[in-house]
Formats: sequence, structure tokens, C-alpha cells
Amino acid sequence: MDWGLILSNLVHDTIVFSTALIFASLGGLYSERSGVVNIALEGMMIIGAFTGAVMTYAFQDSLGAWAPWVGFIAAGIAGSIFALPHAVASVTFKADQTVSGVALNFLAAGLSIYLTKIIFDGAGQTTTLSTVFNKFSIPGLSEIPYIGHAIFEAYPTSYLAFIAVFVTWYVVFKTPFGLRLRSVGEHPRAADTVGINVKRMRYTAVMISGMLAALGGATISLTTTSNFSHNTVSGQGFIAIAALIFGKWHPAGAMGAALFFGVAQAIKSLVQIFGLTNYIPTEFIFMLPYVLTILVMAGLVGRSSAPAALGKPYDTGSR
Amino acid sequence: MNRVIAVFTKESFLVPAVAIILGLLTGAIAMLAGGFNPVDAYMALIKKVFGSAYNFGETIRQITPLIFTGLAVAFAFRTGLFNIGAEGQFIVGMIASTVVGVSFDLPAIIHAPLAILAGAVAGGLWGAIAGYLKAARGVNEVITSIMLNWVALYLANWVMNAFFIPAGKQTSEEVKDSAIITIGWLAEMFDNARLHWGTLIAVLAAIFFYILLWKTKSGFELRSVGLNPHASEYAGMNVNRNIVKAMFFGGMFAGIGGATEILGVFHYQAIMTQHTGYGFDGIAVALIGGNTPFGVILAAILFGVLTFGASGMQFSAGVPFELIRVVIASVIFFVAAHGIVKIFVKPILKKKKEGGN
Amino acid sequence: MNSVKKVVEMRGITKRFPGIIANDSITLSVGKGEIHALLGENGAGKSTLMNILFGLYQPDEGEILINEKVVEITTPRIANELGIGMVHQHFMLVETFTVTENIVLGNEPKNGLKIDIQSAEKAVEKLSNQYGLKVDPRAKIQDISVGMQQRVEILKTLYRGADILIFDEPTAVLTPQEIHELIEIMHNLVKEGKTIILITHKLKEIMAVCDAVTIIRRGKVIDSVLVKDTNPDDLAAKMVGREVNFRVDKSEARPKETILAVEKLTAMGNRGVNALNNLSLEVRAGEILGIAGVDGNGQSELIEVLTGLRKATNGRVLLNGKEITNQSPRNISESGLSHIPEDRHKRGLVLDFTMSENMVLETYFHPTFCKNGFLDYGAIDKHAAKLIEEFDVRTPSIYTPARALSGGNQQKAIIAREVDKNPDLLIAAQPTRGLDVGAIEFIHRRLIDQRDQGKAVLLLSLELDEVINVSDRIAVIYEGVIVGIVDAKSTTEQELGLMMSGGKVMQGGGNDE
Amino acid sequence: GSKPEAQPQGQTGSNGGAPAAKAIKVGMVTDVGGVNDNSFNQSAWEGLQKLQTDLNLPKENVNYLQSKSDADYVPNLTQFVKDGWDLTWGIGFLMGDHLKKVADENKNAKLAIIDAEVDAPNVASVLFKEHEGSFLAGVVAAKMTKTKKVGFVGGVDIPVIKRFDLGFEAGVKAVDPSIQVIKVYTGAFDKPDMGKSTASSMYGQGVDIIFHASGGTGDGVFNEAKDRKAKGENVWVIGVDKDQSLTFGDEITLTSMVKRVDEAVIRVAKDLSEGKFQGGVQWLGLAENGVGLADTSTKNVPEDVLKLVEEYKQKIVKGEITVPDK
Ligand SMILES: Nc1ncnc2c1ncn2[C@@H]1O[C@H](COP(=O)(O)OP(=O)(O)OP(=O)(O)O)[C@@H](O)[C@H]1O
Ligand SMILES: Nc1ncnc2c1ncn2[C@@H]1O[C@H](COP(=O)(O)OP(=O)(O)OP(=O)(O)O)[C@@H](O)[C@H]1O
Ligand SMILES: [Mg+2]
Ligand SMILES: [Mg+2]
Repeated sequence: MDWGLILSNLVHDTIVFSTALIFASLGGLYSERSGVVNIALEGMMIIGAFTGAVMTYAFQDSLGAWAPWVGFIAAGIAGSIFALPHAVASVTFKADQTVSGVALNFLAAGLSIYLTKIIFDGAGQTTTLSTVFNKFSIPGLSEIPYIGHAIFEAYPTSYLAFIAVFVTWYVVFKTPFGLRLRSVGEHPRAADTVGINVKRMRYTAVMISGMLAALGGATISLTTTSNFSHNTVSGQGFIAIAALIFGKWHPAGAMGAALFFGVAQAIKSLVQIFGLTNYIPTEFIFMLPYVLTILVMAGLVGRSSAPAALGKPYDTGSR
Repeated sequence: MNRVIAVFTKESFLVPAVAIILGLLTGAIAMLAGGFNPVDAYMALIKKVFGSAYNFGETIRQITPLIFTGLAVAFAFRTGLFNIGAEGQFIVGMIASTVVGVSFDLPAIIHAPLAILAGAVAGGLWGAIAGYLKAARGVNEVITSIMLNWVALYLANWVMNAFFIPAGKQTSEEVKDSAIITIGWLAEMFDNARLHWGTLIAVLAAIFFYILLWKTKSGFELRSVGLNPHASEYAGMNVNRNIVKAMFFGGMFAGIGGATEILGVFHYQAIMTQHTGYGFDGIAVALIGGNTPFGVILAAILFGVLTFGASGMQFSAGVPFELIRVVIASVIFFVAAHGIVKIFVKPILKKKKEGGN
Repeated sequence: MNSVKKVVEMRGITKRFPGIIANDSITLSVGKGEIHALLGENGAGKSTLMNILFGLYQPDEGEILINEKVVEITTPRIANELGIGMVHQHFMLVETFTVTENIVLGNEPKNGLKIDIQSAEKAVEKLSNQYGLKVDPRAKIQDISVGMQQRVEILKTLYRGADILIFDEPTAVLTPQEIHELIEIMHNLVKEGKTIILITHKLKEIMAVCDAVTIIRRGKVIDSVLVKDTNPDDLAAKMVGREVNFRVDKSEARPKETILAVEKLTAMGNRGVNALNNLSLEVRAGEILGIAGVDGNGQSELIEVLTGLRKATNGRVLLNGKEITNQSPRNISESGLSHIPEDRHKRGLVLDFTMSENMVLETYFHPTFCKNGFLDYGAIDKHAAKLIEEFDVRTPSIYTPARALSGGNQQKAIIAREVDKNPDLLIAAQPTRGLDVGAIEFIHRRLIDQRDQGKAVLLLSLELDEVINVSDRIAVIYEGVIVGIVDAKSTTEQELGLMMSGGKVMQGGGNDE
Repeated sequence: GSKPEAQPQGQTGSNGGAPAAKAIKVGMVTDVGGVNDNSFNQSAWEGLQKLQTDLNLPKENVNYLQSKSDADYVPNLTQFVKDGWDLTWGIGFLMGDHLKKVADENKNAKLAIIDAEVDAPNVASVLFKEHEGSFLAGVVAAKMTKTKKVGFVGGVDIPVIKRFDLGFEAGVKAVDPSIQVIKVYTGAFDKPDMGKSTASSMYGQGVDIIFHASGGTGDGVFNEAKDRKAKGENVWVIGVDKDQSLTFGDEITLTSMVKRVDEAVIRVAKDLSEGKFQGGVQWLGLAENGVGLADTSTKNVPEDVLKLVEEYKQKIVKGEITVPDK
């Protein structure tokens, strides 16, 4: 058995599965670092997956290979618009952020399929897209045995996801914007007293969050599923929240956690291919990623410290 | 006591009421945008639910599990925990009641209660896992309960496949008649709608919720720990034990829900390819219901009526039933951002005042 | 006075909160280079007035003049631009940030897209040298002392070029040493041409550093006088509207049997090093033992171990001769120990519980309140009503959530609850922090009453005055050990101060039992 | 919108214009996959629509209700029954027990079900011998594989899918026992992403032909094959239920194992309109033309292979070969 090949395939699949989670958990990071709980990542991903699929569908005949890019960008825009009500509710109206997020999840699930049915003549999913992102091999590097296939032969969105991790790290920890963002999430009153506009900051963060989560959603419909249905996202937004917490609200940590979930997913099919199902019931293999997560959380990570003001609406008038 | 009174005070009644109206209006706008006639659609929805005894009975059937999962989420909320795992707890409740219902031969007076109890305990323990991990290891209960939802789903399939599903079938054997909690005479009155004792148990569960939390020593501790764990620790309460306990009770409600669904509706358990959705809907129910037991019942009724009626809307008016999710989402949204609702309520209140003069 | 330029003038400022007029047509005028005190009871409206000046609140009526020009201060940003800086009662620092990050936040020097952290640190160092404000620019706020945190707050305002500095109760959380330093700093600042508005309850400080003082009571200005024309008794009377007795009247202590014995106690602190090192002490019935020490020398840990909130790694604690080491808080509390916690919001109260519920926080399970697992709300409410009456807790009703009460009244409620448990040992940690003289007087009286009833009282306070006035004996804690025990009547602040700084182990005390 | 109960039957007949013997009304209840599942629900609905044109029925005489969860099956079936529809279809294995309950409670109603055996006099149960059709797919795969490794991607591990699995394997082994069949159950019928990654692992391990029986999950198998084909890898997919080359193109679709749900739906309904409706179980296999390879197979499968397929088909029809199904 060629273990190198197996490992190479595993890494390759892991990256595919992790991409959406990386985007979405980074999205969660912006919002939560600013103090706004974002349980609506799921809904934002759904909107992204939907918009990405529909816009690509609309342009695939006229634009060909560029259509998925249009879909991808449109998804980002749609996501940040969709996030707006969450910002309005939780920042301006000081609503319970969890409740508002739950509302958005419901809205996304309903609205996306409602619109799909209207656009696609009653069908519960979009037609299969003829053009989606294709894997892109980095010239030269992808020739490296094993490693090439594992890392340098991926969807363009996967590369973008890793770039987004770096950019987020830089923005959040190196720039004035990041310092302000974090101050607003840790101690909004302190930020306010030095003249930072807490509300504006949080609006911005929530909208960035919507954009990134939606990009994550779009990577699913534009790479792995090639269509959009009620099941396209199916809980990955929640897994992204888990990744964010797991990664202690740090971009690299969130990425690590997302890769961990990706590995667990990828292992699922590998285990079956090697016939381990004769010894272990399939159901246990399906459980694996989730059980592993719980064990790792309980065993290694333990208490994680959220931004201090997370979930607390900021009220200028209160003390 | 005054908390309960507060539930009925004007604003807390008006806000959800207006939120519901705004939600329905939002739905109407979405329908108009989609080229549908909202009046026809809503009429169809109402007609579906209230048009026949059968459908009315089925609506009640639909409402029942939502009360349970709503209570499961609300109870945890009251104790400072977010129980996103009602879905998994519901499922293990189903497993346990199926196991007891199929495996034993007992007089009905023992069998059915035992099967429900099994569901309650299983759901409770499932919830308690998340509670324990939070208490002992500080793991965020949101993550664990999300994960446990999936684990429960596959666990259910494994248990059924390995022990309860006859070869070539996809559903378990039927539970014994003695474990079935269908109410025959009532079902007959409602044209064979699947009515069962679970509905009554749900109402009793809500009362239990209220008494436990606001009338007992345990409830005092649970609320105290939920609101301020540091002060509770200082006051000599065992914070960790209370976290586990809170998740146990939360899970218990969901577990009973799962059990009554098996014993009252299906009478067997099928292989599941997806979650039941009751657990997630329970979050919405709890939130719309303001995390109070009475509010949960009202919200479950609203939720049940809308979702059951939605298929009538689709059938007769051609409106995709997902629209109703948009309506529900808007209701939750307006309940959350009651500041927005107050903008609408203010003129009403003002007018009332003027009218009174 | 007329020749001095008026830097701040607030005219007819009125601010209403639901159910209260926090500022009622207040007029305040502060001259350049002046240190102007604002004096008033808890809830008099001092912070509100300053928050208005700083742009955090908007006044309902009235106008503000800065440098004799009418201005509208709608946000702190505008206040900053007008040269107003504020050191808040509760520090406005981001715990997880470094000193430098906190100081430059909102005005970060940039290098391309990046924050130029080097030049920021340099700027901080320069300022800190200029005004003698010693800080470590790279330390995280969560790791530095309260005194340094305050210096960071001051640097923040200076970094923004503030000429008018507002200090809201800056000394409440400082050690005597640090208070001394702060006064020094304020003098420096004035010398550099800054103007200072100082909010404080401490008349001694006003007399020591201020030029003028404005006294506020229930939202109204009672008087505005020059410090040289007044005296502490006069100020106190104006502040509370009656004569106040500063001396704590108490009879001679008559200590009896040992109630609390702590033997060679060792315990770990939060940072993973020992916070208590073989600490021993004794408290007897009928005496108040005060513990003096600079913050962070193991006081909090000691109390936590005594009350069961922290595990001891070594040593024993005996209450009435019975060992309670590492028992649960519940067991210890039931063995006859009451505890007024240091942080009333974190530990003392469930803010969202009603007053009634808070009054039985530790006793709800007693047969009086709980039968067969069910609570008897009739009895609970009656109990609360009795305590509230007896301890003069000002609350609209027993059903009011604790959150709605003022700090002083919250503290009174806690004391009522703890004293009502009729403990053998009462531990009072910082019982008067942030309270006004009226409330302080009340609380001191209660502690002494306990003593006179033959209870043991362990008082822990950062305020030397309080320790000296209320205690019968004083134990000084330094780096987790008791370095000396002195008689309260015969000691002096200087002596204590020396011991607290680890200077010298005194005769006749310590860990020799 | 179409309100079934608002239109008395006689009237609709004349509205339809044609002198139909009896303008029957046929409803169907989908399983949770929904009516556009690219699989048997869709196939059934296409059958009903064809029926409507064939019999020249008014548009509103055929309709469907979609189920959101297991709990919806009974009320949905009951809705048609109570509204007096002449025939109510339940689509899918999952609906068996539910349909039985409704049939028992409404003895006068006529119902029919796909993929499940329901023991009631007023229910026609239609099942398919998927294993027989899959056997032929196995034969094709065995003849066409270059790597001697073929794959099977299943949805959920349930009896219906097991029939595909076992039939396929038997077909492969009948041709060449040394060929390796790698099987993966993805655990879902509606997760193309799972299908895609599974296919990726399989192809990565040297499999060159994958037969899938996994509904929408299989879309992912096609997507992966398409990606690889674009890079010049020589990989194939064998489709399922419908002729999937129509959706995914001939470049990657080797053939499809079709399951003529639409035909079955039409057949039972026509029986009804002619008064010949009969309860009981019908198994449709190769002999009944209920399963088989798609007609478009000729595009990619060489003649000699198709000939071999035909030979095996005859053997199965004649009973010389019994394909395992459990
Ligand atoms: N008051 C504010 N509240 C929130 N974000 C702000 C505020 N001011 C600026 N920002 C954001 O911070 C980043 C840096 O802004 P800007 O270029 O104004 O910084 P600056 O010049 O350092 O600030 P200043 O001029 O206030 O000292 C931008 O992304 C901007 O959107
Ligand atoms: N945001 C607010 N909302 C409602 N009431 C408030 C608010 N801020 C202050 N108050 C009330 O206004 C009054 C004045 O409060 P303020 O904080 O100004 O008092 P203070 O003089 O600073 O007291 P202390 O010495 O305790 O700091 C108090 O009764 C307080 O409860
Ligand atoms: Mg104040
Ligand atoms: Mg600028």
C-alpha cells in the first residue's frame, strides 16, 4: 500500500473540506472580536452558497470560466448585506445577539429555498452548474511527488482561504483597525472614551463577518456540490463556530481547528475505502469527527477565553 | 411570582403580538415579490389547520414535540446555558423509548411510563454530557451539544441497525401495544389524527418547569448559578453540579419529547438520514416564548400552526412552504429587536391614550 | 480669583435618569491651574456631571464653556479634542492589551498600514519620564498593579494632549504609598499648566491637594469654597447634611477564646506561585483583627482559603477548634463563618435576583425557608423585609432586583445578610470601598457591634485609616506571610507603612505561635 | 393554483375537453428528498405529468405534496385520500409503514407505493429488482476497467441500496473475479460534497469506474469525474435511476442503471382508469423492463460489451443466473 499516496490524498481532501470552514470561522472572528456573537454564520453561509450558485448559473453561458468568480464576489456582497439586520438588531437595537442570529439562520434557510423555487420553477435545488471552480495546479510546485498533489493542486478558493487567514491575522493584530476592533470587543466603553465609534466598528465587523461567511458558503456550492440545495451547508456554520471557539478566536487557531474538522471528514471515506467497515460499523465512522472534536476539546483545549464584552450590547448611557 | 405577572404585563404581550403581525406582513411582502397572492395563501394556511378535524388534530401532534424541545432550550437558558443540543437529546429519547418499548413485555400501566421515563433519562444524560464537560473541563456547551447532535443521530442508526431492525427493513420492530400512548378515543374524534398523551405530558412538563425553577430549592440554585456563578459559589452552591443538573433537566424535556414521538406517533423508529429538526425549531420556540414555560407553549402553538398550515399553502396557493420559515424568522427577529417593534407599538399606545381621554 | 482664566464652566446642568434627577441645575467653575475637588455622598451626581463634561452623557439642560467658549460635547472624541481627559472611577483599560496599546488606542502612530509600535513605545516612555509616571510600556494591563494601571490612565489623557484632567475617585483603590505618589503627580501636572478636577470622598486628600471644592448633595450644588477657607468637619457636614463623627467610638476590646486559628497555611495564587507561605494567625472572640498590607500580598487568597473558595496546599484552619481546612464553602459557612466579600458585584449578590432572594442566598435551604425542597416565599419575603428595615437598606421594595440599588445600599444589604447569620467569625473584606462617609460610619458601627457581642471579626482593608480606627490588633501581611502584629491604639501609619513594604519585621508578632 | 376539492369531477372532465372514460385524479407524496430530487421522486412526478398528457387530464388532476419530515407522510397521504383523489402514490421505501396506516384507516381509498412492500388489499406495491439492473452495470464496469479496480458509492446503508451494491458486485465478479470492488456508503442521499470527496479518494486509489446509488450525493461523484476528465484522467461514472448522461454529459457517464419509476407510476394509474386496479406486490426486474441500462449506453460502451450484457440479461431473465439481493 502506498502510504505516501494515501496521505497525499488525505491532505488534499482535508483542504477541500476545510476551505469553507476557514472562511466562515474567520467571518465569525471579526464579528466576535468586536463583541457581537455570531451564531448566524450558518445562515450567512447559506446565503453565500445560494447567491454563488444562482449568479454563476446566470452568467455561466455568457462568461464561461469567469462566471464562478462573479458568483463568488456576488456571494460576498450578498453576505454582508444579509448580515446587516444582525448588526441593526444587536448594535442599534441592543437585541439579544443569539436570538437575532437564530432569526437570521431561519431567514436564510427559508428565503434561499423560497427564492430557489421561484427561480427554478419549483425545484428545491438549483440545476447543476455547468461551470464551477476547477482545481488549480501551481506550476512547478504541483509536480513535487505527493506534496504537490496534497497542497499545490487545490481550488483557487482554498488558496484564497489561506491568504484570508494571513490577512486577518495582520489586520486584527497589526493595524489600527484591528486594535480598535479588539478594544471594542474587550471593553467598548474604554474604546468609546478614546473616541472610537463603537457602533460603527461593530457594524463594520458584522458585515465583514457576513461577507467572509458567505464566501465560505459559496466555496461549497462552487466547488464541491455544483448546486445549491437545502442541504448544501447543513450545519457547517455551526461547525465554523466550534472552530472559532476551538481556535480561541485567533485566525491561526481557527484555521487549525477548521483543518482538524476537514481531516475528520476526509478520513471518513478513506476508512471505508480500506475496508475498515468490516470491523467498525459505518455509523461509528460517521460519528468520528464529532467525537474527536469533543475529546480534543475536553482533553486539550479546555477553557477558552472569549472576548470580554462578547454578547453584551453596548449602551452609551448605562454604566 | 411577580415574574409570572410580568409575563402578562402589557408590553411583554404587545411586543410578541406586534412581532407576529410584522412577521406575517414580511411574509406577505415576500409573497407579493414572488408573484403570489398573500391573502389566498394565508387563507389556505388557516383552512389547512382549521378546515378539518383531522388536520386540526395533526396540528396538535405537530405542536407537541415543539413544546418539549422549546422547554429544553428555555430551561437551559434560564440557568445561563445555551442548549443547542435539544435535537440530540430528542433523538436519544427516541432510542431509549424504542428500546424499552420493543424489548419488554409489561402491563401497559407500567410499560408506557417506563418507556417515557427511559426517554427522559436518556435525554437527560445526553444533555448532562455537555453539562459535565462544561463543568469539569470548561468546554463550551455550544460546541459539545452541536457535536452531540450528530453523534446522537448516528448512534440512533447504529442501535437500530444492530439490534432492532429486522433484515431487509428500514424501521425497527413496532413497540409493544402496552407501550403505545396513542389516545384511541381522541384520535377517533379527530378522524384518526395521531393524538397521544404526550401533549398532556408536555403541558405538565411546562408546569413542572415553572414549579421546579421558581418554587423549589433546586430551582433557586439553578437560577442563581445561571445568573452569577461566582456569587453562587460564594454562597455555598455547587456550581458544577448545578450546571450538570441544568443540562440534565433540559435534556430530559427533549428526551421525553423524543419518547412521546415514538410511542405516540410512529410506534417504531426509522433509520434517519437527517435530523428531525425539532431540536433546532425548539430554539426558536424558546426564544419567541421568552424562555418562560407558558410562553413556550404559546410559541409552540404558533410555530406548529404555521409549519403545519404551510403545506396547505403550498398545495392550494402554490406558495413554497419555505416561505413560512421567512415568517418565523421575522417573528424571532422582531421579538429580539423589540426596539424596532416599539417604534410600531408607540403610536398604538398613544392612540389608546388619546381615545381614552 | 477673577484674574484667573476660567477653563471649565458648567452652567445650569440638569441630567435626569429614569426616576432620579442626577444633576439638578449644577453650576461649576474651574480656574486654570487649579485643583478643584468635587465632594459628595454616593450617588450625589459627581460622576454624572463629569461624564457630561467628558461627552459620555448629554445634559438635558444647561451649557458648557471651555476656555470661555460655549461648546457642545457630544462624544468623548470631542472632549479629547477640547483637551479634556478623564481618569474614570472604573478604569477604562483593555485588560488583554499592553500599556502602550492602551495608551495609543484610537490615535495610533502608523508605519504604512501597520501600527508603529516602536515609536508608540517611545512616545509613552517620553511622557512617562516627563511627568514621573512610571510604567512598563510592554506589560499587559492584567499583569500590573492597580497603581500602575492608574498611571496608564493618566498617561492616556496626557498622550491625547489633555489640559483639563478629571480624576474620578482616583485614590479609592490605591495604597497609601501610591496615594502619596499620585498627589505628587497631581502637583507636577499643575506645574505643567494642567487643570485638575478631582472627585473624592476623602476629606484629608482635599485638604492636602486641592485649591477649591464644590460640594454636591442629591444632585444640587450645596456650596463652592476655597479649601483654605474651610475644614474637614465643615465639609463633611455640608456633604451629608448633618454632623459626622469621624472618630470610631469604641470601648476597650475584651478578647476571649480563640475562634479562628490559622496554622502554617500555604496556598497557590492565580499565577501559579505560592500566594500564602506558611501563614499563621489567630482571631479571638470579642476582638477585631485588622489585616494591613499592600494590595496583592495574599490578602484575597487568604480570605478565599478561609471561606473555602480556594484550596490550601498545606497547613490548617480551625474554627472554634474544629478543622475546616479545604471544606466546601457551604460547610464552612454553616460552621459559623460569615463573609462580606471584596467584590460585591461578583461575589456578594446575584444582581438579577430580587433583594428578597439575595437576602437568603446562603440560607435558602434552612428549614425556615425551605420545606420538603419547596421554598417558602412568605418566610423569605418576611425575612428580607425585616433585614431591610433593620439595616436601613434603601430599596423601593423587596422585589426590586439588587442591580437597581446604589453601591452603598447593596453593601448594607450584604452586611445585613451576613450579620444576620449570627456568625462566630465575621470576615469583612474592603467593606467600605467606594462608599461615602455616612455609609462608612454605619458599617464601622456594625462591625464594632459584632465585636461587642462577643464575635470575632477579621477586617481586611487597603485603607490604613480604616484598619487603624476599627481594629483592635493589626496584622501586617507581606508576600503571603504575617510579618508582624501590632496594637492598633499604639501604632502609627508610618510604622505600618514600613512593615507593609517589607521593610522590617516588628517585635512581638508574627508567625511564632 | 389548483384546488382539487373545488373542482367536482364531472366538471373537470368536460373542462379537459377530451371524452376521457374517467378523468382520474392522481396525487403523489414525495419523501423528504422533494419533487426535484433528480431521482425517483422526480421520476415519479414526470410519470404523473406524462400520464396527464397521455390521458388528456386537466392539469389540476395530478398534484404532489412534499414531505419535510417523516411525520408529514401520514397527513400528506391522508390529505389526498380525504379529498377523494382516486389514487395516491407514496414514493419511497421510507413511506411504507405510514402508507399502510393510511390504507388501513381508509379502506375505500386506493393507494400505491414505490420501493416498499405494503400488505393491504387497497395498496399496489411496486418494487424493482435493482440488483438485476446493477448486475449489468457491473458487467459493463468489469469489461471497461483498465485498473482492475471499480467503485461503488452508496447513499444510506439500507436494503434498497444494498440491492444495487450486491448486484453490481456480482456482475463485476461474474466477468472477472480478480477485479476489486471498493464500496463506500456516504450516509446521505443529498450531500454532493460527500460524494465528491468519496469519489476523489476512490479515484485517488486507482479506481477508474464508479457506480453510484446515492441520489443527490452522486452529483458529487460526477463533479469529481468531470474535474479529473478535464485533466486528462480516464475516469467514468455509472449513473443511477435515470439516464444521467442527459444531465452530466457523455464524457463522463459510461452508462446508467435506470429504474423506470415513471413507467410504473403510469402503468398503475392507467390500470386504475381502465378499472383494472389491483392491490398486491409487483416486482419489476429485467424481465418486466422495470430496470435496465440506459439506451444511450451505446455512446461509450463498445458493441461487444453490450452484447455480453445482453447475454447476461437473457440468462437472468431465464433464471439461469440468480442475482443476490441480500
Ligand atoms: N471613530 C472611529 N470608530 C471606528 N473606526 C474608526 C474610527 N475612526 C477610524 N476608524 C477606522 O480605523 C481605521 C483607521 O482609520 P484612520 O485612518 O482614520 O486612522 P487614524 O488616522 O489613525 O485615526 P485618527 O485620525 O482618528 O487618529 C479605518 O479602518 C477606519 O475605518
Ligand atoms: N446611566 C444611568 N442610568 C440611571 N441612573 C443613573 C445612571 N448613572 C447614574 N445614575 C444615577 O444617578 C445618580 C448619580 O450617580 P453618580 O454616579 O453620578 O453618583 P456619584 O456621585 O458619582 O456617586 P459615587 O460616589 O458612588 O460614585 C445615582 O442615583 C445613580 O444611581
Ligand atoms: Mg461616581
Ligand atoms: Mg486620521
